[in-house]
Amino acid sequence: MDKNELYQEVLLQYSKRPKNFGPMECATHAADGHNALCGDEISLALKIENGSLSDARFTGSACAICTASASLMTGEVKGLSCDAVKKLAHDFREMARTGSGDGLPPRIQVLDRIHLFPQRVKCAVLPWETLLSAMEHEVGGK
Amino acid sequence: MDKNELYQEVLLQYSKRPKNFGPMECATHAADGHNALCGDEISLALKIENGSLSDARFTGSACAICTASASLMTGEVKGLSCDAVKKLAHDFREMARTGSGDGLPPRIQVLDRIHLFPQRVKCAVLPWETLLSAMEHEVGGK
Amino acid sequence: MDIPTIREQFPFLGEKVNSHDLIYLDNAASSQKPDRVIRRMSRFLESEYANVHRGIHLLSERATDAYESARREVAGLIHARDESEIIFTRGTTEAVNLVMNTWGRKHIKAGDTILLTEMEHHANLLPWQHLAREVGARIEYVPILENGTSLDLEIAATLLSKKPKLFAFVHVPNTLGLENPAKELCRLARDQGITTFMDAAQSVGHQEVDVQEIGCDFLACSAHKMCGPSGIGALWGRSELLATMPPFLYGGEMVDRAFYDKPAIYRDSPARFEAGTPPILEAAGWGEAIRFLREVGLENIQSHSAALANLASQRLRAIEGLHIFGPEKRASGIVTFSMEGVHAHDVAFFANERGLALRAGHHCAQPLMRKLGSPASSRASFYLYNTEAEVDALIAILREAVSFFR
Amino acid sequence: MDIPTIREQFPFLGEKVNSHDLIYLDNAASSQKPDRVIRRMSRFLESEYANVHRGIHLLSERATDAYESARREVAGLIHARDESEIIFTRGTTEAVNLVMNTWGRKHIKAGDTILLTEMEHHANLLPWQHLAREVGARIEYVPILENGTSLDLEIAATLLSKKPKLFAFVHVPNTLGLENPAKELCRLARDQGITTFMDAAQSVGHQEVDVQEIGCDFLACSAHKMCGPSGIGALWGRSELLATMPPFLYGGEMVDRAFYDKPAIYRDSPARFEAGTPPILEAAGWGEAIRFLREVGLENIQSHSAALANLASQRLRAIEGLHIFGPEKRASGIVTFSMEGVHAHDVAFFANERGLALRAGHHCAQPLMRKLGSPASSRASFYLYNTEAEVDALIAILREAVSFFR
Ligand SMILES: Cc1ncc(COP(=O)(O)O)c(C=O)c1O
Ligand SMILES: Cc1ncc(COP(=O)(O)O)c(C=O)c1O
Repeated sequence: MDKNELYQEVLLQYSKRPKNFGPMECATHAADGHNALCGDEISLALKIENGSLSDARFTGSACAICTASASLMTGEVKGLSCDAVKKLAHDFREMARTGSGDGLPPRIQVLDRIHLFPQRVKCAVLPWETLLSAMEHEVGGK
Repeated sequence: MDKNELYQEVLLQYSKRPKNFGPMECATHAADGHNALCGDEISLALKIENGSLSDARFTGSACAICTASASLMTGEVKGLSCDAVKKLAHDFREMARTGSGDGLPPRIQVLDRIHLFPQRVKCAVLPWETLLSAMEHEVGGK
Repeated sequence: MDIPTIREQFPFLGEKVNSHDLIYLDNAASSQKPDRVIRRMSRFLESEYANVHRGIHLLSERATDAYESARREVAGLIHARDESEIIFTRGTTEAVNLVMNTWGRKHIKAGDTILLTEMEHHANLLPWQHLAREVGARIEYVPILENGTSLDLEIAATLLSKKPKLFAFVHVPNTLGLENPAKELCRLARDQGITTFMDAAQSVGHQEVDVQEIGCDFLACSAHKMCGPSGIGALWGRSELLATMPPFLYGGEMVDRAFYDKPAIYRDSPARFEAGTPPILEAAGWGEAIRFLREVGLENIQSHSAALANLASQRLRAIEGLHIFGPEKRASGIVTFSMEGVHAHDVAFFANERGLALRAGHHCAQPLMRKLGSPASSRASFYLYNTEAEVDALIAILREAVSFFR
Repeated sequence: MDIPTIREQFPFLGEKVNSHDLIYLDNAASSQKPDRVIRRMSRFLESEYANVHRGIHLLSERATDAYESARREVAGLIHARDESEIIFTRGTTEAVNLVMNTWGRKHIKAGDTILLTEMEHHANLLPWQHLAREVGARIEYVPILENGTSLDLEIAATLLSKKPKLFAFVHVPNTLGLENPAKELCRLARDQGITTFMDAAQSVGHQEVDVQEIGCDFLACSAHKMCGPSGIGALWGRSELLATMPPFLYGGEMVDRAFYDKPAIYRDSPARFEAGTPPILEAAGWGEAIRFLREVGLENIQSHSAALANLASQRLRAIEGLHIFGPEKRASGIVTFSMEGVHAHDVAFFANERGLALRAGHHCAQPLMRKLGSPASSRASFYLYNTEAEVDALIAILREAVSFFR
């Protein structure tokens, strides 16, 4: 496959049939993310128990890259400690900027070409930024 | 003499040795005129009696064109009725724009080339505009 | 209108993307420039450039001539009564902000109403919202009919009869492919003594616009949307209104007399509203662009652009799940659409890989696009150098995108 | 610095006036442009132009690259910590007005003092006077020493110790041929917690200017004074200050979320302060101008310009009745003078007939020139392409003028 092809087969699969897509009941944490320039909008809902993410789901209307990234992300972070999630988010952003994804789970590395498309980096990173923001925002009433 | 020469001998004489230059005592009317773009500043003082200009003098710091024009003007308007002065001012502005000075006193026609130098038209016209303004401004106390 | 000859004059058409010809359908964001505008600007910089107005030397005279003759071109283009009614700004956005800060702050008070429409670009929305919040005024919106096919003119009449202080509306929106009935709206407003501001960013240079016939009080437009350079645009206002307005920006050229310890005395329009060194080079370029457009003919340009937009929308409607905003029939060169199951951002990226420049997003009209149910949509906008073959390519690429992404 | 090679790069030097070579000594009003800047702009319009930021297509990417790389060039030129501290404006004048309307309106209240100097250009005088009048603040001025040889630094220290809210001063005035001790002034201000605004219209691009070393809080400059195009300039501000400032103009690009019925949410600097389509072409040109100036070397440019100004003033002093404003020794390329019995307007006209471009008038510094006793004066200002032979011509023409007019 062409290294310069952005939309790889596996990535398209994730965007066409996103995992963990849909509302969550009894979320403990949540946040909205959006990319005003192109119109990506996603809402992230988390269940955090004893310092770990026990569940993560998203809704919204976003491009293929953002949707695939959110789908991969929500799959990957379930069960991790909050600290491990932060580390992962940091590493992901690094990969999105530089292309080097060492230490990231292999599945996520399908996005390792995104740095070749600077105007799409934001799309891939948006779910992760929204995740970090959600971890800081407890759902009201809890 | 070159038709395109702005500074004619006679004009220079009027600017080097302006007539009616200096303050006036017991002026009945006065106004200041200025040309912010190049820095011409003149003050005009008039004596108006029974609807006629019995005297006109000017002071200030202005370029050769403006000074010569003020000098010629103050010489010409003395003794004229206010209406005749207004007509003269109108004709002068016409000449400054178009070059056609028919009906103007011959002495004033030394400025008939000013329309060839659009950026100097303002200099020549400033005394006349100040004159019209002065005729509307009675000196306080009178 | 001879399109091949026109196309020869636009150097950007020589560009390739991945060996595809470049198809530029992002004209509503900004238009490309013909060679003669580019050359006019080079020539100007080579032999006519200096600061304007203040200089008594050859280059300053040449620069001032070019600058002031551009003002006359703009005045002629929109049929202003006098060139002193044309104020050069950076563009439409600055023009709206100028009126908001001068006329607006002077006349709009707590409890007053500013009437806008639901289809405004952010440029003609946010300044008024800001002013309203600051002084305690209210904003009302003339609503759109379903799917943005038109303004609701009945409600417009009702809202105008409530005598808002200002009615600011877009002439041709950058989204819906329609033209608002400006003349009718201004007549309704004038009957009530309401001041009107018309955002003409998408209409001036794209069709005949005659402020006398329309009867508005202010108009704003941008050179870059009509084959001119970035960095310049104009505000037109009726001289009676301009004469009562305080300055906007303060600095050189707008002042007659300045003192350390007394209030300055300002000049009249247009100088009063053009503080500092203005966009000089840009005026030279814009003047040339206007001459070009008038030679081509504004009616020709309008009918060409609208014809392409109509052709495109007819053929787009045949794509399943593709939805076009606005009326059935296009009045401008603009076609905004969404595609079920394919995000606008992906469409634009996919299209670009094939040489086609589309716009994706909210088109600086977030509230409108949200109301239309589509926070992100795609937009194709046509101008004088576009062709039917480019419409074919648009359709082919979008069909390909649908099968790729769905 | 190889002047002949530099001169070859400036096409305007090919112009003639009445068959005389053109001698351009009006650089303080605006500078001429080298060929590479002119060509950069043509090339940009031919193959890189589109609207910035919002587009996901090739031309929009190229345009955005050029635009943002110009921001980096400006940041580098003045040693800004981060490019997000650079806000593109139309020029110095708009930059001052921006700060007046945002930081100024927020922080300056009734009874506060704004400290200026007596040598400000109208651009750094009138906005503050307007604000002061509007909110009921006071303006104080650091006085000049006799004949404008320098600021009175003792009084400056006293006035600063009275803790004005803002000290706005010109770095290099456009009249007096001096450079203010910016670093010292900013240190005095900072010791008192006073915010500083520096008008650097005449210094950036003419000498090294390092905002970190100087220690000011805001700086404004214009591209057209440094071989760049008209229509663009910059405001630099410390990010801590920019972060607290409300927007200036409202419209597209500066907003994150807009609604019909809720307050909009604005973006951060620089987007927050760049509403609407910015000067895109102009940024491309300015970026190239900065690269050019840095290749030539800013220190070379400064010492060349000041050397010519010093040579000119020495020789001018030999003309009877000619009076030069400012200090004995020139720190910049500027020489402003008056001639007894010869009005500046005539001098400029007479000089132009012989190919020499001088400036006459108040140089947008009316109060200063009035204080110096000369409402109209002449100014010769030198830049990198001027030569000693041109100084000779200046002297010869002025001598001729004296015998002609006196
Ligand atoms: C309808 C409309 N109004 C206003 C604007 C703003 O114009 P500018 O960005 O040139 O200030 C635009 C263009 O973006 C527009 O399409
Ligand atoms: C010292 C100084 N400040 C401000 C300005 C204003 O700059 P601009 O006209 O580019 O806004 C100028 C130039 O005219 C200047 O010389």
